[in-house]
Amino acid sequence: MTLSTADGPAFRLADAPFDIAPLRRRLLHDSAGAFSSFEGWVRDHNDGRPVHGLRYESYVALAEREGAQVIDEARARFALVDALCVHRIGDLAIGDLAVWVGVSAAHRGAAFDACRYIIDEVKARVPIWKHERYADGDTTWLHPEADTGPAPGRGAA
Amino acid sequence: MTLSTADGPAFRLADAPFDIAPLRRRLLHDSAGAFSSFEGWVRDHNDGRPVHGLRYESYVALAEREGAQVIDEARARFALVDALCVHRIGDLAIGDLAVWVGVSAAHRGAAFDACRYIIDEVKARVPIWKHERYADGDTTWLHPEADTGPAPGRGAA
Amino acid sequence: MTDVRLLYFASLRDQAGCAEETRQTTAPDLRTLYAEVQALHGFALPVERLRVAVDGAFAHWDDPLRDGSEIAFIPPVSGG
Amino acid sequence: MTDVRLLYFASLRDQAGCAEETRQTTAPDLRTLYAEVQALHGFALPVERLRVAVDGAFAHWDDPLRDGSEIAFIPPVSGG
Repeated sequence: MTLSTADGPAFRLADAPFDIAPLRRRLLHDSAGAFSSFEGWVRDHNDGRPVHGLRYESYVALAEREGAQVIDEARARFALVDALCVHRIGDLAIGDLAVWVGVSAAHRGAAFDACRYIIDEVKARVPIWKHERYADGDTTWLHPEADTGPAPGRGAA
Repeated sequence: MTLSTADGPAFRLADAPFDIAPLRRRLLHDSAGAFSSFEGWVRDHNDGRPVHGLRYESYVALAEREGAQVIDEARARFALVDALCVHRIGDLAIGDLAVWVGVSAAHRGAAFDACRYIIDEVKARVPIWKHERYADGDTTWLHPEADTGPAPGRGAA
Repeated sequence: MTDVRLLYFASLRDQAGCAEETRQTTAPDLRTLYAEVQALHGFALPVERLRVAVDGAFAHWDDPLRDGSEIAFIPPVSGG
Repeated sequence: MTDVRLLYFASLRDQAGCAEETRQTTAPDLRTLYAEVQALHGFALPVERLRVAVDGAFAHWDDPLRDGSEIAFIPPVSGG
């Protein structure tokens, strides 16, 4: 799973740290006046518990398919120029970049809305799981309750 | 007006191109799980007219004061960790970075909302004016009609 | 009898003690298949909190089993 | 008579032909002062579309003039 940042699919998993500069450059277009990006970083706490590090695991084939679907939906819903998302898997330390989303558009409204849509949907639907390691040595898989009742097969639509 | 990106005020004017990497690094904190950024780039068209380049002029003393006020408002309204904004002045070409906003927060909702608030308010209130140069040689100062009736002294509150 | 390959992720993998297994089953649909392996491995997550995928695409719990297919039970995700 | 320094930006500067000027005026407030220089320089922008600042801070059109102050008429902004 080598990560070429100069081209490749609009949604990707990365099993090692990646540079965001070439991703951002891919979104530059003379017709784009607005760029919105989002980054998720590993925090030193979760729900008040000190976190020492974490690991992301994925069902890679399905995650790549579902992630591509999320980007396609964003393209259909918002007046974008381009959009990219990369999500880390493997071991991460506090402060590491876990996910990056970038969107370019003619106007800022579409850029912000699409960026928010992509990260919200990736978090809700793409099969990636977080395994947290706490200060007290305990570890756990995070399987959050869905905000809006679980929808089996939701992502298939 | 030398731009030190390692420290300095949270809102700044830059009379030359600036690097965003050190700005982003200033916003990294172990307690921050979310980072949202916005960039405004010079587009090759405006209202359907081909644009060749532009110049930003500012009332510097007032712009720095009003920009700082916008960041302070964002800090008061949203659960931020940190926020920065840099706006170019002087001559810019197509594709050049005109404005950069970065916000870090514990959670993504606050990061997105604050980033959007800052760019919206900077565009609406900070005394910076755009002078566009068109393909046909014509030039003009942009003095847009306010979206919500002009409010004299609005920024004084 | 249908031959299927099952993939387990995250807490399901920890509880099953393996990342995948092959099974011969008489389960008519995916829902029944999950009940079968849930009883076998003691999975804590109820079917209502899972999604299911067949051959790398999301599927529906009432879908019948296809011989030779690869089936993944998807616990609530936590990327981002 | 009050002595003030006036700053002009963007289209106001182009129309005034200068970035700043000093004036002696009998205008009692900022609104009247703008009317005076609007007539003098032929400014296209009506006072309703401007804001006004005194000594680097936004002010109100009904504020009285202070001797020696620096006054800026702020056309609609277009940063970003």
